Amino acid sequence: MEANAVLDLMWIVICGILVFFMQAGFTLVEVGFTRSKNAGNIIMKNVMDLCIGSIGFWAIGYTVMYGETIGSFIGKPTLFYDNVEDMHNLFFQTVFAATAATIVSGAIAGRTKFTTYIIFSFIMTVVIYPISGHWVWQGEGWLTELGFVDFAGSTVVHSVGGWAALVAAILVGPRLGKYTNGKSNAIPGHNLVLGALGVLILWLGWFGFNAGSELAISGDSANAVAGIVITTNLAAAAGALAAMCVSWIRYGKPDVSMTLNGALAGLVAITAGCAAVSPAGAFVIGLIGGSVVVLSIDFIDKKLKVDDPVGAVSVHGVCGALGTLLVGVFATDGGLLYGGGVSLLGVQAIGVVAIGAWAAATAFVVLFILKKTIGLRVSKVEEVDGLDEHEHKSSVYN
Amino acid sequence: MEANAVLDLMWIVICGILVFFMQAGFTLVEVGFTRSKNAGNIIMKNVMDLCIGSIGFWAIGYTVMYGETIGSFIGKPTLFYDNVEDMHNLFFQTVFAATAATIVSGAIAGRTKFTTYIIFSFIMTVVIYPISGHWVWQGEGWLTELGFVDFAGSTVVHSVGGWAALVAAILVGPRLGKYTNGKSNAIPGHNLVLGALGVLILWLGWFGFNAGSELAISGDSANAVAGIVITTNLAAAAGALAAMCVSWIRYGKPDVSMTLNGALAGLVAITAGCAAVSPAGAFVIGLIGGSVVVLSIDFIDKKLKVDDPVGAVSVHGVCGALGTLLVGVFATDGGLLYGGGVSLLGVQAIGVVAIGAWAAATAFVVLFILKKTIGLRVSKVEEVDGLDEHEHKSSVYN
Amino acid sequence: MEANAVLDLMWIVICGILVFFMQAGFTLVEVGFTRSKNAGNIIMKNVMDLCIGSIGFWAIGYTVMYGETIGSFIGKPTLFYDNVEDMHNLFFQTVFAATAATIVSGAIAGRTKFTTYIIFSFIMTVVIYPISGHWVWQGEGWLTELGFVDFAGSTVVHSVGGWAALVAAILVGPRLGKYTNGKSNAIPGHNLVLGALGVLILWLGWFGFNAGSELAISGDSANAVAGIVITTNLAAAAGALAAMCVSWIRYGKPDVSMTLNGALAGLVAITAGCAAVSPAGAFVIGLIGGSVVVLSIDFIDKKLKVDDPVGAVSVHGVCGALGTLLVGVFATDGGLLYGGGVSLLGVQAIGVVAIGAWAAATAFVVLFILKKTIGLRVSKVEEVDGLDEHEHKSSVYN
Amino acid sequence: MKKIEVIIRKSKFDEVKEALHQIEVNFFSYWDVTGVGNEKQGHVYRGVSYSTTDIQRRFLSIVVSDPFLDITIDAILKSAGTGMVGDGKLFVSTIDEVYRIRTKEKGTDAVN
Amino acid sequence: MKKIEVIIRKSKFDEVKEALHQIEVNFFSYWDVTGVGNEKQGHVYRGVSYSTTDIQRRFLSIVVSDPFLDITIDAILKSAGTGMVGDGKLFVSTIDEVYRIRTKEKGTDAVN
Amino acid sequence: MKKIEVIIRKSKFDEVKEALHQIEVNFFSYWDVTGVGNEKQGHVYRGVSYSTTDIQRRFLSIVVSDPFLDITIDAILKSAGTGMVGDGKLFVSTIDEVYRIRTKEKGTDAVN
Ligand SMILES: Nc1ncnc2c1ncn2[C@@H]1O[C@H](COP(=O)(O)OP(=O)(O)O)[C@@H](O)[C@H]1O
Ligand SMILES: Nc1ncnc2c1ncn2[C@@H]1O[C@H](COP(=O)(O)OP(=O)(O)O)[C@@H](O)[C@H]1O
Ligand SMILES: Nc1ncnc2c1ncn2[C@@H]1O[C@H](COP(=O)(O)OP(=O)(O)O)[C@@H](O)[C@H]1O
Repeated sequence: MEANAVLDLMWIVICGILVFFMQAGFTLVEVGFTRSKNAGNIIMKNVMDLCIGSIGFWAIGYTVMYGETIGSFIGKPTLFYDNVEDMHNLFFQTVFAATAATIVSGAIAGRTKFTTYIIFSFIMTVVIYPISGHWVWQGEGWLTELGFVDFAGSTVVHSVGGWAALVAAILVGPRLGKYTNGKSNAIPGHNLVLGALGVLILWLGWFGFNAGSELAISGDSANAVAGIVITTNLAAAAGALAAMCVSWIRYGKPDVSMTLNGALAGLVAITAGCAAVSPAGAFVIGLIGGSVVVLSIDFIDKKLKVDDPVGAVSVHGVCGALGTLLVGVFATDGGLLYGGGVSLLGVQAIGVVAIGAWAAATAFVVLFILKKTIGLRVSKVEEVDGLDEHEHKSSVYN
Repeated sequence: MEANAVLDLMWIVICGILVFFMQAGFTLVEVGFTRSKNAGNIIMKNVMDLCIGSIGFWAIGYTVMYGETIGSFIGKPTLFYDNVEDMHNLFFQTVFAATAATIVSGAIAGRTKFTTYIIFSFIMTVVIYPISGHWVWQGEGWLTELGFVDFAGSTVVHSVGGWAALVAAILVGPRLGKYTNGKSNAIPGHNLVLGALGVLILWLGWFGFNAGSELAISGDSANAVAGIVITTNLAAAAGALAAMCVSWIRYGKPDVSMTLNGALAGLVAITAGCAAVSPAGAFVIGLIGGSVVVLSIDFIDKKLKVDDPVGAVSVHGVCGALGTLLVGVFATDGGLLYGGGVSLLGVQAIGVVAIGAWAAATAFVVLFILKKTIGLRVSKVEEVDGLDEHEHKSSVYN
Repeated sequence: MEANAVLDLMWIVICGILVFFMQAGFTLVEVGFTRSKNAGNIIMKNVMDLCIGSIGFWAIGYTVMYGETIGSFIGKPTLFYDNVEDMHNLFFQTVFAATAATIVSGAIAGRTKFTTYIIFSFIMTVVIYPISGHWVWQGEGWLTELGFVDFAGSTVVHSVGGWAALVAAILVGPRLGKYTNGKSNAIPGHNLVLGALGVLILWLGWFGFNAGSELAISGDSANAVAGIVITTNLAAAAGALAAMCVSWIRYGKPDVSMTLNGALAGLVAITAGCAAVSPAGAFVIGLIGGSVVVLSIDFIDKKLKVDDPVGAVSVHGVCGALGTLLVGVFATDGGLLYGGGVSLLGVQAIGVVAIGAWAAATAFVVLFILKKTIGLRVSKVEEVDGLDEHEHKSSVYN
Repeated sequence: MKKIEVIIRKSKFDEVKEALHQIEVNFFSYWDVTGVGNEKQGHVYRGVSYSTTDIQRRFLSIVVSDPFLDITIDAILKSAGTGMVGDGKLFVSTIDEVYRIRTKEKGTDAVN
Repeated sequence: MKKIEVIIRKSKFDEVKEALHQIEVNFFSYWDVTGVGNEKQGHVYRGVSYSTTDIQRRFLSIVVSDPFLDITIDAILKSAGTGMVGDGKLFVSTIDEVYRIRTKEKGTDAVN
Repeated sequence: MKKIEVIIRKSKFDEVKEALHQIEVNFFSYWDVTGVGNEKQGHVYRGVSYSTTDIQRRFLSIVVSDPFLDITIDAILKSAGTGMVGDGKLFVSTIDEVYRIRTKEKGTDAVN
């Protein structure tokens, strides 16, 4: 293989490894933002969706997503992918799939049956995510043909996870004691230091997530990669800053967990446009993402009364959709602010809605069936005592 | 230097950095799986074996392993290695050596004298590990000449550590209260969240461990590297999945700490054959590793009554040996299942036994001498109160 | 872009990502070495200086440092840097700037007003650090012209942070209860496991910090990079070992937190000379750094009575200056021990003093103004109850 | 005055607190303890199944003036039970004197 | 002998300890509890502002011989107060017997 | 009924538990406390050597019916001691009433 091709492959492998590490970040955020009595269950869910994602995507998911297109809708599946010249792409896509699945975990933490989660996670990885992914990233999907831009997956990965998470959180219902007499109660996370470490690990992994999505680094891609790293970092910084300021104004004090969510919101928001906007554009997108996430968490919690312990719906669903739309505004090539008119914005909106509807609908069907069969939720006693006690007969802190 | 050579060097350096990070993983696993009263001692042991490994391997160990061969048995030692064109290899091999040493630490946690451990760790790094390593990896060692395959060190690194750990755990004896009236008691680890983070960090570092062992990425190595990343990831995923299922069947619930050990077992098992087997082969090897580790932990704990708090002997010793043997079964070139007959399997068995015997025998001699001189074990009071109190006059949690 | 140029850019990006991760390390060290009641505040400070550094350095700081020189003293500032061919350098320099700012945080932990810290951190990133950085790294600064050698920033980054930290710690004053009747009291950190993880993450990131400062990896740089990785690792190992031994001798037991500081001391000390000294030189520099840091922490704590909870002044200030001076002794080209006479040593001393004076003076002015206006310190009640309670109305552990 | 020390299931704490609130006993202190008693809990750790009687519980200490004693006991007994082994115990003892630190008041006035 | 159980603000602990030290009461046990009482504390978590009466406090248990009772109470009342709601409570009860484990001594000799 | 409150070394807990088990006292509650007393422990943190009297201990609270009192005290005194300063203390006080939450039983029947 020639040096430039090696560079590209190497870059994809390295970025894949960084994205892999995001699993640790998701685990820590979810553990830290919830109560200690469920920490073991959260570890199991996160480790298992990584395992199931790794196996499922290799076994079939990858070709559902990237196989020869069937009507611009789905790839032709092949079992046990084994093309020795394409293993780097399989790896990179595998860790992306695992990310989509893991988002749901946070929104339904503390009350969901382990077996149910495992089954849902498997279907998410091999059906829900790869099909909509096919529409955008396979090259011949119907959204690609419309001109939809989602560079690294604000919609393809994060929104899909986020909307599925919303449906799941609604169907599972709130944790006991979360709402009493129509009032939302605070259920503080048990260790925000772990949460903060998780956020920094996610931020780290996001450099791989976004810059790796260039899928190359040789030739002209080199400067593009460097540009993506900068837009990614600026949006994250702006997101955290904005969330801190908004929380400071609204609640009188700079809130730790909101600030951390703000960084993630900025990262999710920039993911679609990281290669299409300028640093200044990324900065503004981050500010918007970080501000919106605070309002969205508030709204979902207090108005919709949907219990999402880690803010997954707001961070991944809302900011993912938002970031995708903002590409239509800030893209230096075709964005509204750069004289491109509203056509790109329109296409972006179509993509956001189509994929959102797909994710919500399929998640609903799957979860509804699971609800009617094995059930979604642990018993009241199990929930009160903690999932570790009953689902795993052990405790993580001794 | 020409671009392809730079690529290779860069790859080795990056992978070395990833392997370095495994030290954090080992530390967290060991801390998390044991009691809080010894956490400071565990930190010290892990940091010190990294330091001693780094210094000792540079000072002499590297040439004992890779120096000009003396009778295919040992390298010609030179002090203070200083070849400016080979520093990347020195670095990569240094972090490997530190890994071998650190494995022992976990098996003897909570009861071993700090000074004794330091001395043992030093001898491990500059004598025990590099000599058997010489047999396989220097290029002219006697096992290399036989055709023994251990790509990244299931045997050379992990089994050596694992068997030394077994000998050490036997000689040091079980923790107080571990066995009463011939019954094994549970001594739960104090923080499995740290343990889980440690396992994810190890999994991350393993990409460097295995894919870096290609020692190149240019030309044909590129696809090989990508393939290794996939086999490594699949085996880890399969290992965790298998361990979860086996623990679920045996104990009625999916066990958190066994699942985590299962991922490590899959990783250790695939290390020897990561470049020699197909993804499907890796998947099966992972399943076997993850299943065996649960049974092995059970067996060593309850039948052999050897107290190994983190399961180091089962994970590194047993699965390391197993993974090396399975190369003889699953290697696409020469494996039993691929029509290669039993000859490779035979060679693998010779290597596993020879190196196992070497590690166990030398560890025994060293530890026996230490036992008769400065002693292996802290006093009863020190153990009960915790090593932090007496060995370090401080506590890590305040 | 041609393959060699791509390699260089890729190396800078990867190293930048590693340096980015050091933020997690700093956060964990500071959290772990202090009391739990301030952990949320520490998270906020560390996340915010990263955010402010990222935004401020892009907005103006980068050109203050690297812009066309104005009298060899300061760069010509441009707002919102946007050179698409230089984004990798912007990124690498941004994470360096964030490091300099974050050092101060540790020295004033547990008693400083959040708003004050934010303002100071911003000025540090866009004024204090980039101006002295200009003198050394822009290429036409006055210290460069003198022949001052500070390869990766023992002085430019660490000492600047360290001396600013010293001034800040003096102006803010010690934590309540730290000194009673002229006696220094111990205020043990609440979680040294987090501290140890932080140190290992910093050690990891330092490979990017030092080896990335080569700013290239192609051609001749390749071996240089590998050499830097080795000198960095050896100095860290030697630093930890030396600190452990010195603490063992002085206090009767090998001290955990001192050993961890020793590793950092070795890393800071080698930063200036990592590309200029031999492995043996690095080993000795590490030993010196690790020994001095123990004595320095003692001296600053007990004699100067300056309360520096994490040892930032000793680690970054003292060892940074020391390491820079030692380049004059150990540089294989021009060092005292290699027959180069005292001229390099003299230049090094000028640089150390000049930059030290700059950092201390500007930090003093800024903090003095802040003290007279919004104040540096929280009220007594806030400090006793913990900053989390009053500055953030929340607690991180629940 | 009487001191009621009561050991309950952690999972019943919210209900007990609510029950005390109903009768306006809004003053007590609590902490987590390990309880040894008749209840056994099955655990598995790394393949070792064990059943332990060491179970996490919550300990409440409530000082009430004598007239409040019976209704407080009643409220707790009603709200803390599940009917299964391990519901816990309630102990009553006598307090000689109570002081409110803020006001230095003594006696029944200081109780709440 | 009397047992003094006192619940104080965590931030006042050092002062109380010092005050006890002054009167040579260098023997007691303490632990952290959550206290429910009149004081309310405002918190915000993820946008939900709430005011809680569950506040971290420190619980001291001190057994003293009868002659020491009054000065001990006095020392605590003086050092633990801030005058603001939430300063805590002090409870006195009677201890029938005390043993020092080390020496098996009983009675007043065993107290300190 | 009597309440035995005993403060022991954490390292002696297993032996005390076993001793109580021998005499069939399989019901008590325990938690970790910090004890201040005669024992001093040397510590070093970042170069500051200090000797502290604040030592980690375990606190056991055991309510027994009167006939059990003496053998329980005996079992504890025998198993908890090392003979070195810091073995801890044992306090006996009177309990007016005991309830078992599960069955609402009162009195001696409710003790275990
Ligand atoms: N005599 C006692 N002294 C102190 N605590 C006790 C005593 N008896 C029971 N407890 C506490 O009450 C808890 C519940 O008691 P247990 O015997 O398990 O259930 P039940 O009261 O339903 O028979 C125990 O875990 C222990 O904490
Ligand atoms: N009757 C009681 N029984 C047990 N603990 C009490 C009682 N009353 C108060 N406390 C404890 O004292 C603390 C302070 O009491 P609080 O009512 O808030 O303030 P104040 O005593 O100043 O009116 C409470 O948080 C609680 O821990
Ligand atoms: N009067 C007391 N009230 C409450 N706790 C006490 C009292 N005296 C001792 N203790 C507890 O007992 C522990 C051991 O006591 P100490 O004086 O150190 O040893 P010894 O009993 O052997 O003289 C102390 O750490 C403290 O927890």
